[in-house]
Amino acid sequence: MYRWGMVIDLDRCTGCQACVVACRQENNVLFAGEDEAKLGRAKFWMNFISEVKGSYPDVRMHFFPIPCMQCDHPPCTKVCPVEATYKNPEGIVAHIYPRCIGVRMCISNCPYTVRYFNWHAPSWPDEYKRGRNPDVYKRRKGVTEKCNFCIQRIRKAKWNAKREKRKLHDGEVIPACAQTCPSEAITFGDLNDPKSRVLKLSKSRRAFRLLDDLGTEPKVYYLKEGEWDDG
Amino acid sequence: MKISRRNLLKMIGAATLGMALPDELLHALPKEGEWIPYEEHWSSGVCLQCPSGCGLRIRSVNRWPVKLEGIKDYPVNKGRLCPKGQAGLQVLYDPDRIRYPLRRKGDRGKEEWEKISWDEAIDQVTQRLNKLRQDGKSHQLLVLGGRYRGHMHDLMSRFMEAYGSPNHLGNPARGSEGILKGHLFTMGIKEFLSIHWEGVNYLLSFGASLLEASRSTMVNLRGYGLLRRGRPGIRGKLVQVEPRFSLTASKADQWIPIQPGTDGALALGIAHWIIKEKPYDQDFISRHTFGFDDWKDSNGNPRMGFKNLVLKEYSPGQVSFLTGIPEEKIIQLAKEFSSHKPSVAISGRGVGMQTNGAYSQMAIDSLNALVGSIDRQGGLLLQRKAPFQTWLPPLKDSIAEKGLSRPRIDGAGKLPFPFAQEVPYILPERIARGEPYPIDTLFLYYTNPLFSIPESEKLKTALEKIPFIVSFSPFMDETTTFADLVLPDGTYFERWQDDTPEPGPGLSMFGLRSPVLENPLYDVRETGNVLIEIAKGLGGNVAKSFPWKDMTEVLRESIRGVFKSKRGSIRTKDFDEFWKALIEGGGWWDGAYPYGEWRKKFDTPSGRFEFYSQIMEHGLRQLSKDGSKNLEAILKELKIEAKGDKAFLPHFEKPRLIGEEKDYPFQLIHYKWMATAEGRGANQPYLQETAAPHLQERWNSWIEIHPDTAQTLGIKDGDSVWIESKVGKVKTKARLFPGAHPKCIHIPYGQGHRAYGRWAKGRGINPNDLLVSDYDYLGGFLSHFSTRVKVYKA
Amino acid sequence: MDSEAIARKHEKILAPMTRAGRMFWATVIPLAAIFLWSVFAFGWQYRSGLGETGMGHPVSWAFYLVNFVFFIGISHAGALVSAVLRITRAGWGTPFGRAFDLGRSSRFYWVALHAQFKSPLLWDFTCIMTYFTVSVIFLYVLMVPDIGLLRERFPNRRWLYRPLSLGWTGTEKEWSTIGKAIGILCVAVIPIAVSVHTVVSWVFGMQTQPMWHSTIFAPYFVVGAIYSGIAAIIVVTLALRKVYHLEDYLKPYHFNNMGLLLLTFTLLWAYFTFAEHLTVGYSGGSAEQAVLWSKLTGKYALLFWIMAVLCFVIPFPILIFWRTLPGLLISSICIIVGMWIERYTIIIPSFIEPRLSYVRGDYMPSWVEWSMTAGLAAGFTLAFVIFSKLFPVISIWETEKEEREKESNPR
Amino acid sequence: MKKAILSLIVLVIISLFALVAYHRFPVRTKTAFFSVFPIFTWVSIDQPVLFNHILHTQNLNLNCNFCHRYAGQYRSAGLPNIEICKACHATDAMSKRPEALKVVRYVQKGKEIPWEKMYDLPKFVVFPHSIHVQNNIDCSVCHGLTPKKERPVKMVDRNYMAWCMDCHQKRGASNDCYACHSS
Repeated sequence: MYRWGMVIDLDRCTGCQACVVACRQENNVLFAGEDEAKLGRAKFWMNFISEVKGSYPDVRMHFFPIPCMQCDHPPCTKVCPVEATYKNPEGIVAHIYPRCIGVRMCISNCPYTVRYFNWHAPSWPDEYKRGRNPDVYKRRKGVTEKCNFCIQRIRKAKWNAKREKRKLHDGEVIPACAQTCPSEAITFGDLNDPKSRVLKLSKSRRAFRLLDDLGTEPKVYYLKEGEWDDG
Repeated sequence: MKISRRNLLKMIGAATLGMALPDELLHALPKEGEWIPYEEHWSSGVCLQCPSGCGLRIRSVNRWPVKLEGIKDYPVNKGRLCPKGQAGLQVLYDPDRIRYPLRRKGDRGKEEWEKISWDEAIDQVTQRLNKLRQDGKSHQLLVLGGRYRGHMHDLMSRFMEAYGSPNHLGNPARGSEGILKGHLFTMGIKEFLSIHWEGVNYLLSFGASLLEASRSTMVNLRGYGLLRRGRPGIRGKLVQVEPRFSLTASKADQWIPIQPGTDGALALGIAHWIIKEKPYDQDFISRHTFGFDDWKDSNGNPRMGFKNLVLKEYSPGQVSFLTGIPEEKIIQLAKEFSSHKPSVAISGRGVGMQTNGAYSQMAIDSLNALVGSIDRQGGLLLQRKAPFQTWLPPLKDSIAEKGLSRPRIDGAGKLPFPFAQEVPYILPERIARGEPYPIDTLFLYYTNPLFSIPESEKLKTALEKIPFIVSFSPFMDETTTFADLVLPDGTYFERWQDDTPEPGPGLSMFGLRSPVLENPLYDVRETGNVLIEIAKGLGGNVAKSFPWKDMTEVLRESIRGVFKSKRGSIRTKDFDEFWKALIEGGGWWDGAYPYGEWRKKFDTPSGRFEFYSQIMEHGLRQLSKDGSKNLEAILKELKIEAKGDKAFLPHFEKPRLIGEEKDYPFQLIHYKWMATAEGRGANQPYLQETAAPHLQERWNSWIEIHPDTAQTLGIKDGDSVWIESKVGKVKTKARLFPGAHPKCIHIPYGQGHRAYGRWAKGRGINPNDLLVSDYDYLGGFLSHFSTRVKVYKA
Repeated sequence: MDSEAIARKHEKILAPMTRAGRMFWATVIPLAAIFLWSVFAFGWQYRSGLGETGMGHPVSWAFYLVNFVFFIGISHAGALVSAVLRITRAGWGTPFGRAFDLGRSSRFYWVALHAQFKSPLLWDFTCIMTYFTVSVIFLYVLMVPDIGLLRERFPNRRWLYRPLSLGWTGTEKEWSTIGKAIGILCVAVIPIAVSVHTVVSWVFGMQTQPMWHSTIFAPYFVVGAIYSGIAAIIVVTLALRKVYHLEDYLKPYHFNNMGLLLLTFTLLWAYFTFAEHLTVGYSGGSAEQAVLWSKLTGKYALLFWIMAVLCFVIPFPILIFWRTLPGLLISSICIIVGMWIERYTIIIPSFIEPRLSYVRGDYMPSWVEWSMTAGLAAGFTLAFVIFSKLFPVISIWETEKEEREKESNPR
Repeated sequence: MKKAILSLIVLVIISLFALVAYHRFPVRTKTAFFSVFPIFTWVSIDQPVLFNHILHTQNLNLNCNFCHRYAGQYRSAGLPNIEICKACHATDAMSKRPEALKVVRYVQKGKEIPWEKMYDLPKFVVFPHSIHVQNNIDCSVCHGLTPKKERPVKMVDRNYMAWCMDCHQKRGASNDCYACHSS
């Protein structure tokens, strides 16, 4: 059984947000438009958050891309009254749209705020409709949606592997964000595979997880920014 | 929806029913369209969202492209894409694309068009050009080009030569010419340089927006990853010298705030310490440079060298006074820079868009020469070109010869712009005044000067003076709205085009775009083909200069040279196979970069890196001979303060600012960030919705003010403010940003379109509306950072 | 005494049921208009999605939840406190109010179909449904003898009263059965009512949002509910007394007692609020601190301190020194408004300052939410007004019984 | 009176139960129904051309993949386009049956045959034909008698989640929601 995980190296991350756009293109996440975006209704399965601190000339800025953490103990799945969201056997926190009734408790109980709600029915301009990914279901209004590590890619890779009667090898399947990251900051892979790159990186000295003290056991690891020392 | 009584009733009904009925009954499921099997295929292309030219793998399902990815081995992007590249499909599917040729019906700029056929449109252009030629006014054809790629520039130049007009302005490096001029004066190189990221250990960046909008976005983004964690055990250092706390500064190991426009002085201060303490690369200096020590010219006169000038004038103390950087920091930088080799100094818009841009860049290039990091592992790479087959020269008849002998309309190459290849910024004035001659016909290819040139009102009146304007743009941008005839080009997914990344990864390479769709999405034609058709219609020698049927034939002829070289990534027996592999693979690239070819690449009179620029000296002396002005007078006309030998050596010239400090207390520093870097992405909603990293702003413009400054002005975060310069004023939102320079106002570039589709139009402000034209006359380019502004609450 | 005589005796209670004066229509028509407007607003929202509200990311719950908690508090506390007055019955609508908040409100019954017992929302659903059923039965059973009376009194409304009266004739056996039923229901309704509000608080308390994840949320919410409930009862009773001239039945000492009860809960509420904020302020983590300070001095300070003034600073001295009818009215209205704001300041600031401090958000209710809130309040009142036209607002047989007991053993 | 109330209560309970039953146990109610009335399991579809499956598969020995050419590799099995029909039915030489002549007419006009899609899964379901073919699931498991009939028929009792899940469980395939639900 696979156990998918992701490592994001903040020392490499350049804040370019290619992951954000790639994710939206891959998963048919419609842009919200200016007015809706102001209300915070823009959906970013892979979000980008930042914070500026300090004062001139000692300014510091921290930022990181934040996908769904795919927690091992997800707080969001417990609270769904209709079991529309659950942790699947491969560790991905799944959300099944047809079941969702839109109570949004999963959203309010996600400490990472990475679940998004369809406040309106997505209205694609006709021209863009041709460019949608046919592997991804078009969400309706009133359901929650979230990152799922590009399950359609994983699924397809598994079909291929099955055809050849083998297991997936490391790096064979990667989500759109990791695939596009220009500085190769995002690594994706199987945390159960002892030889995988993602497992090695997740055990790195620099590795940490967001809000680790909550006990959610995220499967998305971050690597701290390093320091340059003279010599 | 209108609220009529009927609807009201319906809604009340819906509300009551709503509790009881499942969604499906109220919103009948949309009927599924024609059911087609799920067919997926991958093709290759080259991105054109910025000049990087990344290789694209295009995933299509049922023939429609649905996702873009990078080509795995493509040297520029190695399988990766930046956000702009990822949003590329929104260029193809843009609902506001021009779908067929258009002819103006109403007044100019009113956007009233009628649809015409391609034959009719091309006929009209041909007839007009023919008449112009027969009247002996062929020089009155002006071509403004922007993002030419590959052979398109050569094709257009060829057309102009055969037709007989010297007025071809098509410089793709607009905005960073200062860097190019610096390279030209020191190394005789006309292209940008790139960094050998795999090897570099220490990167001193003078305002290069490496992670936002640099030249080659992808090479730099990828390179940053390599610098940081690409090599086990080595973590390179990045130092960012910049007045504003940019994204790059935030990711740098050290940010050094500097007084705007004084980068050259800092570079010389660092050079001072290196020269004084002698950790410089003596081998490189003695073998491959000129003008380091004092020297004697052919007449035996003693001349000043770089070493003496720097030691005399740029001690850290003096530099600290100029730049506002503490002395010990300058020494620390010098120490680190010279001891952590390979180290590289690079620059960006901040340097290249000042009135002292060329000299600053020379100083920065000199730093690289001091540590010998040019064309070496971990240093700067000089672009190698792909071995294309050259075409036979165009046939020129007497009309063409006569037309070409006329002076250029922009006066490039003459005083006051002796070293400029072209000066597009001066065009509005010249056209409006009809000087030296009026312009009859204007071609616009992938450029939008009404948006990208400051003081666009002037250009607007100038455009009124041109009787006939043809635009080849696929989008209804500002300048295209002023056209009389629109011959829409396809997007970069719909045409045949080669693409040499500039700057690329250094080694010789090129990419090839081929149409993704069988036919273009709409009734559009690629401009290359249209140009060939026009040439054929003109007949005579012009037609004979274009022996090709269409763009594919042009490309096949050029690329045959690459095939014949029998090297690089594709090696096949016959050309058709090569061609097929090229289309599938998306491009061709050479195996390895040949380091250390200084002699071959430095195109200077001495064949070396010149601290003392003989190119500049010879050029100016030539002018003084022609125009019977002495050198001193010429320097004065170029507004250069330095005298004698110093003028030809890297030195610091005070940046000129326009506007009195008491009226306009702030300097306007605009900047670019990834998503809206060039304003071209403004019609792509995915990019519009990308957050500005530091302020999480989307879809709009804003200005950045330092909180203390804002407090004295009584401006709060989110207030709407006026920004006023000598030439204009605009209103936008103010954001307090602790990383803003206290004496500057920062505006992101890229918004403020007055046309360009539904997502771009009427959104935010364009800093160009505020800029006052001033030039680096030596380099012949516009200075973007010399405008002073004032800010007040609206 | 036969029913006719009783009815004549309590003409004052029955009188409002027959007369529909100008005042009545002046009340009902605007209320109905507001209510219909909110129905329209809901239709609008249903059609184009929850996006018509001001909610977004990360504020995914807002006005509707505030209203839900607030109205459920009022109605349930009513049930706890008032056996005499039947104002609680208008609160039955609240469980449905929860459905407004669903993304796909037409599927609210899926909670029952695909139940997942781990979810606090399911408990919420279950408790409210149970409470709803029990309190309907309770109030209905209490009314059966009166309906029997009404059946005789208003022959032209027999179509309504006859089936509802279940053939009540008032025999000894019937009286003893109803007595037993009331006894059982009285005991049952209290824990259920407590549980309902406890579970509502658990919906918040079980989440990881800062300031919600608190152990005293359950009693805090119950106290808050009773607090606002009593205030609401006082306001309604005072209104009834005035409009329907029930001065004989609702005597000042009733109100004095209510005032004392309210005073107790003022202190209790203040104590809980203090405890809640003290523990967070003293020891809470950074996320909790952020929310706390946004309430105390930050963005929500104005609302928070208005709430403190309305819920404590104004009513407390009034209730101690000036427990007259106008005093009670003022303090009760203050408390009702204050408690609504309290719910607001509990729910919204936690969303604005989520645990991950990088996330930013803002919230401003839209016209739909305002309309729905107004509509809910109007509907609440309207239901009560209409109810008072169909059924006696004061239980006749209980009054009668009380009087008879008084007569049989005068003190 | 009492009777009226009782019957009301019974009615409410029955309708509630029916509602729950309809949503909760769709497959069981439906299979129960179809076990009593099996005739309704099969619905014949009026295709523009009444394709004779049995003739093509058994008499002519054509593989299913011949026409449904994506079944082995892709999600969709694919419906034949006229390019495929053209191989035999370019003229009426192969067959002069009325249905075959219809095909000839389509081919000659160069018009695609507007096939009706018979087995239509909701869009949120990912059903990869290739995987099922590779695992040797016979076409008839889902498509019933279609390949063995002279007329295109549809089996209506099969397109339910629980039916899929039963089959998955029996064969040891994954019953994770994400195995079939599209993201």
